[in-house]
Amino acid sequence: MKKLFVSTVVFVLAGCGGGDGAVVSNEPFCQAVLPAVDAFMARARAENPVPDDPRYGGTAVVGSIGELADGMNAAVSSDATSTQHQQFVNLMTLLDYDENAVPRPYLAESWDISDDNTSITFHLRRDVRWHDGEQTDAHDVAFTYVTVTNPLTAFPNSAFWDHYVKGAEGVEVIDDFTVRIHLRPHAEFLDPFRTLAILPEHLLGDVPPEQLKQHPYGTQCPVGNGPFVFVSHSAQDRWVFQANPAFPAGLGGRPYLDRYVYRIIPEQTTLLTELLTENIDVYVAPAPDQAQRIVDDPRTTLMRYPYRQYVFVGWNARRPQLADPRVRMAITMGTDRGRIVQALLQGYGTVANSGVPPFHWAFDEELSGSVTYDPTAARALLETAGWSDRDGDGIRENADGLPLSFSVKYNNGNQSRQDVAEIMQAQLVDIGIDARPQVVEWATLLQQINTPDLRDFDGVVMGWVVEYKLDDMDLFHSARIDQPYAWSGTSNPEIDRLLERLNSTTDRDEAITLWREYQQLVIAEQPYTFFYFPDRLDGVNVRLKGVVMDTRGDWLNIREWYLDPASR
Amino acid sequence: MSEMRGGRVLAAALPGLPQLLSGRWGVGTTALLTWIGMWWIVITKLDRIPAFFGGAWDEKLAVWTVLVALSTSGIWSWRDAGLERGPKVVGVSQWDLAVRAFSKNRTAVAGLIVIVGLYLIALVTPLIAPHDPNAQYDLLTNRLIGMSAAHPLGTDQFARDVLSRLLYGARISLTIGFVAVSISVTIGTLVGAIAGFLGGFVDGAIMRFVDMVISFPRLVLLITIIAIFQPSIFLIIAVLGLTLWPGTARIVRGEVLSLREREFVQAAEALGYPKRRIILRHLIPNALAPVIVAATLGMGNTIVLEAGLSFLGLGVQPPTASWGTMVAAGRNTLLTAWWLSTFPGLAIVFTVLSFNLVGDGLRDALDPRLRT
Amino acid sequence: MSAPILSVRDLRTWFYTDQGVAKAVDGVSFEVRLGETLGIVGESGCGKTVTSLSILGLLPQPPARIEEGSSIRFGGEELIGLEANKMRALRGNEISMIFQEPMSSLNPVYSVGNQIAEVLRLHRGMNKKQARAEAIRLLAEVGIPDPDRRVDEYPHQLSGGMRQRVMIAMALSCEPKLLIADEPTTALDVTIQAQILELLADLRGRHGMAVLLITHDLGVVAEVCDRVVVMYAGQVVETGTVYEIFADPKHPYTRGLLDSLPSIDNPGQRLTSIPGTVPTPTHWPAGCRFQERCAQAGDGCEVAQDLVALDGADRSARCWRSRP
Amino acid sequence: MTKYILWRLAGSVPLVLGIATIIFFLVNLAPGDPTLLLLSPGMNQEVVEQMRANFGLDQPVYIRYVKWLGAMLTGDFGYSFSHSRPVLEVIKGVLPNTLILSAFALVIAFVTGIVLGTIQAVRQYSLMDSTMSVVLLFFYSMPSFWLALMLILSLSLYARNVWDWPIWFPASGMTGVDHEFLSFAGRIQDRVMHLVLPTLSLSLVLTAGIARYMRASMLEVVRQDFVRTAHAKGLPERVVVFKHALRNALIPIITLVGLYIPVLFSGTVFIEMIFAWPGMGRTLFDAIFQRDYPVVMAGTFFFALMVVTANLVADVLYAVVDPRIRYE
Repeated sequence: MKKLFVSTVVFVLAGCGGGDGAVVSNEPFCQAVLPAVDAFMARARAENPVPDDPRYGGTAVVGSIGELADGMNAAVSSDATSTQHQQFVNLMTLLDYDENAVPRPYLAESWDISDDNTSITFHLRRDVRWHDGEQTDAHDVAFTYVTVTNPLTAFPNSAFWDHYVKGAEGVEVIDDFTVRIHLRPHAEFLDPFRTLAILPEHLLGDVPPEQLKQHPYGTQCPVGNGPFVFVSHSAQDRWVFQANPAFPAGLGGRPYLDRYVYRIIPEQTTLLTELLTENIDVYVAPAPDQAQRIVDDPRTTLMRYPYRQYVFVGWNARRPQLADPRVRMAITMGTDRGRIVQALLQGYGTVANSGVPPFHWAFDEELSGSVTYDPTAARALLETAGWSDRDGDGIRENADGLPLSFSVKYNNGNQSRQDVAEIMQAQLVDIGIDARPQVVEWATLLQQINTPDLRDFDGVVMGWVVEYKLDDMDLFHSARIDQPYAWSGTSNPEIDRLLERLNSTTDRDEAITLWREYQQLVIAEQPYTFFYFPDRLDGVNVRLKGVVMDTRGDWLNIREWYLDPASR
Repeated sequence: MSEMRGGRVLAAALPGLPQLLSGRWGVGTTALLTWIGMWWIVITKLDRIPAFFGGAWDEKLAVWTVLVALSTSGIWSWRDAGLERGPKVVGVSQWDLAVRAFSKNRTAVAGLIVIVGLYLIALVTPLIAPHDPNAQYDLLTNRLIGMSAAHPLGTDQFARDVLSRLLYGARISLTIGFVAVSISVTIGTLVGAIAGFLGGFVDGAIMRFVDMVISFPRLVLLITIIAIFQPSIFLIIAVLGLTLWPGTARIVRGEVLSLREREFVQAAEALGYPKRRIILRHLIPNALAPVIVAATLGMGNTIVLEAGLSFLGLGVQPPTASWGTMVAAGRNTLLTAWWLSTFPGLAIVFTVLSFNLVGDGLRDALDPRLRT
Repeated sequence: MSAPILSVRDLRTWFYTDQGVAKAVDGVSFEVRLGETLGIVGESGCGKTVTSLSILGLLPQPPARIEEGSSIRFGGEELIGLEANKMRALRGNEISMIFQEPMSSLNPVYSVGNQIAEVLRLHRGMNKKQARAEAIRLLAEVGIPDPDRRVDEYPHQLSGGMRQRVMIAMALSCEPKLLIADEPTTALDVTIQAQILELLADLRGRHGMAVLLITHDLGVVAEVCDRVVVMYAGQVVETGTVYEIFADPKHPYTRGLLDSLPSIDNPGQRLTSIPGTVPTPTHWPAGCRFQERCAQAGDGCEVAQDLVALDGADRSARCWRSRP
Repeated sequence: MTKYILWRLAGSVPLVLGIATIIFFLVNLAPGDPTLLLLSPGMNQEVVEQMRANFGLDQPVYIRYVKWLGAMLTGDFGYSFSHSRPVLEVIKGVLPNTLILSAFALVIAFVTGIVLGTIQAVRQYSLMDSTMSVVLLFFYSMPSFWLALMLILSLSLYARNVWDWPIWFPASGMTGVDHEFLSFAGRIQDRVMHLVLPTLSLSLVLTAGIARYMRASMLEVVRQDFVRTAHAKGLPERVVVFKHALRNALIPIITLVGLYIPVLFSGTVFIEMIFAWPGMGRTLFDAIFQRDYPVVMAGTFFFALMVVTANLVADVLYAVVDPRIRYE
């Protein structure tokens, strides 16, 4: 009996959940595809011996709080981290950006833009192969384009294609390595091709678009063409990738790392511990309060760069207390955002006054300093707007006796948004405004704020992650006031006009002027109280070398990461 | 007689001291500490007291608590010191035995002292808290500073005083524990008594329902309910109270089933008393001992559960401080500002520990089978 | 007269409790001789059971304590202060005991065979097989029908009388020199009582052991005992042979006990009972401990009484009135 | 016995179905639906409707309920919205992990709890008894997530970086990243090292509870007549306690197996989050927030099923330990 028990334990430990760590899917699709990948990889390894350089080899581990939702399925995923893995790790995009956000070739060797800006012709590399050995060619690009512009796919960033010719009419395969895409002229039209990774037609071509989201390709056996080959994924635990020996030499060839592991660790204290005990090499997005610990530890360094994100409080101007732009301005002036950035973000961020982030070419230094903390002015503004404390309870009322009191909702599990709501409450009391933080569970909150005929909120703490191509149409254009994201419900014909112009202009100098005008209007209108642009932080073990991270992403040059040979 | 007078003189000077000297350290310490603590409040906060009589309800409650606690400890100790105290020989009731067994249990008595102290502190919090619990001081200079004279337990991420929040948090956490347990014990006792007494089909139906509630993934239920409705203190209390009762119901039913067979209940039945009366007057009081134990232990469990909900972001909402939310909010800065979650964490541990010690002590004391 | 196998001298077993020191056994002396049955009689709370448990060293210490100066000698060996493992070697082997409650004295989760065999394997070094065979034989000896089957049954499958027979079988398994039977028949039906007593008497005759029978029932004493020790309030109040005690009780307490027995000689006679109850052992009355309940109490009772030897072997009483 | 088990299983069908039904309506009537979470600017109504239809959410709740019930009875738990896999596959991936964790925690908790409780009972009111009570209660009184964090900081971070202990434990995951390259023995060691902290956090609380019950149960048993009989037979203390008293004292403890399983599964939610253990609790928790109805339903269903099974196991164990109980 005793013997049996011990051996059972051993069996359980060794056997369950896949003794070798790999979880092989039993989906027929995967069963068919994975052997082909293995075979091609074996051949590729034989053909491309590892160069004699100490930088080659080893496993780097990245830890982050979230799963790669929808995995490598670029047609259905909206998660920013997943998108980066598609762009830089497992798949390839047609082009990417250099450090100045200038497009440069990647899967596409070159491209021509027609003079009237109505078509782009991409010339593809001829040396890129899918990880199962198939050639990556123009048919894959065309397939991907048709798929993501098909409403049935429910591609999450479908706003990308607002000015493109959708569907099969929009794309022409000229030859196996040349493909042309048709569009109406508009701003920044190359940007979508930086984020959209190309998918393999030979594997997914037969899948009805509405079933793509449920297809095992995304999370169980993605077959990419990028520098890293998918090895295994166990849900909520880890993704394992290995170096692709067949990655084109022209793009740098095989990555230095043998293996790259993405681990999901939902608790930040655990993540920090794992970084400091050198179980993970990169801690993605530590809390600002943890940053100093990473800086102080000789084992780790802190990467810091501006990120494509801003945090704000969106106001529901349909509410009588918040209908007056002067009230919204007073709220913004009564909130000491600079201090919040200094204290809560530990200085890792910039105060925001509009949705144009500091790294962007349209960012305007002057405008960004235009609204500052000034409680006296805020009080005066409120008095002018007819809000004063008429009953001596410390809270202002308007002439009808309506108190200047509202809730500020935020979702649970997001400390920085809770911080914003709590601080706002404490600071607004000083100018006679009663703002009550209220936590709402995420899905419920989305329903309350996004349902056009509900809009059950006064103020809501939110954050937007923007692309290089900025587009505020959904947020502030009055034509979309009945669409989910028109939270503020403000309408301003001037803003409408500028948004439309911004969308169609392809001239950057003109755009800069237009953006400036637009931002001035938004600042006057105050549909949001813009809080800050947080910097992106990453804790990196010093043994991991060659890491470059910037606005383009954390995984941007993962191909060039290598482990200090002494540490292996 | 002179010895007695001496005790009274001592009691007049320092209530609790005579009891302490005569070896009854439990009541002695409680009275003495109450006396000293309350005087300390009166002396140090003398300037604030008059205003409090006309203040908000919790401020009024605080000053009245001080007065009542002072007079109670003083008068009780004085009277008690004058009582003849010999070993009782005859008429030792079950209750006396239980009290005696309990007071012999040092850890349990210590736990009881802590609990009494906690409730007193919670009541007088407005008087003794050094700061407004929600006041945010200068974020740049006062944020996350460690222990200092101005902030004995440091400040949190919003530059609020941790000690004050801890004190105010005690009120929330203790209230949640107390009210939720009251709800669950009341429901559980009634349901259990009805099931046990009526028996048959009613019993079967009720107990199947209880089985279902017990088999229910409670956390799923809690999360779902709290996610659907806006989390508030009342919701948390209600949800905890409404999900914790089946345990009590089972205990009471078991107890009632065994009591039913006893003579006095059968006598009452034979005399034709209405069932309601038998349940309320005979069964429930006799089934009370295990319920008291379960309630005491339940208080501790509820406080821990509230902390767990806070960890999941479903606890009491900011800026209101509860120990659970404080621990949960401070956990990410454990390595840089350990005091943030450590003090509320310790407060939870010691409070729950005290409740559990008292509960265990009560179980030992109330169950004749466990007594030596 | 044979030599004493057990000799108890001035045994004082006191319990130290919150309510004070309970002098449950307070200076008890008696002897049991090989082959005889000694009865200890008295109401509940007189210290009979504590005396028997003291002999086997089965009292939890604390709160119990056997006071300085007490002596229990078994076959010449002093049991008080005896090493624990030596004491264990005696228990169940040289001295066995059967208890009042056959319902709860057997372990409910083991078969009766297992429980008997356990003793055999422990003290007689038998292996499993031998022990089982012996257990069956013992069950047969104590009159259990169908012992082959019963040996594998669990206590809850047996009746009260059967269980007491199992207890007896267990007690007899090592051929003890002394069997202590603490109220062995109290919990049983009257008809069963008689059978069990008969069995005890029969076995004593066959095995030649000494029996210390503790009971509150003088009827039982009359049936099986040779000599009697009457206890009251932690003390021996009277000793003598069965004949002497029944024919000529010297202590008012013994007389009280006898008067509460129905008598065949005087049918229709009203039974009397001793008024009041045994006092609490923490607070024995000063002077004669029986005086509060004694019909003949008077001058001379206010001083503590000694046990005074009377004429006749082992005849004594603790009452000044009985002094010759 | 088999008949009894079958009968009990049949009896628990309504229980499980009842739980599943309540949960179904609770989550389905909760505001928000999974499409909201996938929405992003620029997506038009057509796309949203398409997504709804893809998820089968375009039908009224009661129709969905009937469909779900019908499918579930045939063993089809549907498709997970958030994992993009059949729900059964999702569960298969995470349930064994939770079972490993719970089984280890349960076994360790029961063994140590029973031993400690017995020792305490045998030495009632001794210094050891009260010290052990207080120490165990100390852990029992801790919020489990806090205990887990403390264990991580002490036995992982400080043990390795500050105190330089020769042994420290990894703070997260089930296996190290090089697990598949290790030898068989190395893999076992790797797994054990990763199990230590989560198991410890999960079982410490239970141990305290079990020890308390065991102590009380043992105290009651050692006062019983048959224990005195055992002493009178001359059995050594060890045999009396561990053979005669222990087995009887275990009978009420068996109830705890059934009672602690739900507690344990609730506990795994915290433990799995903190130790990044890819288990059922976390999956279920995430699914509730992502409105992944099929996963919530299946998770609850399996959860209830395990509770029912645990109670059944407890009942069977009763019969094993206590010969007085016979199920017909």
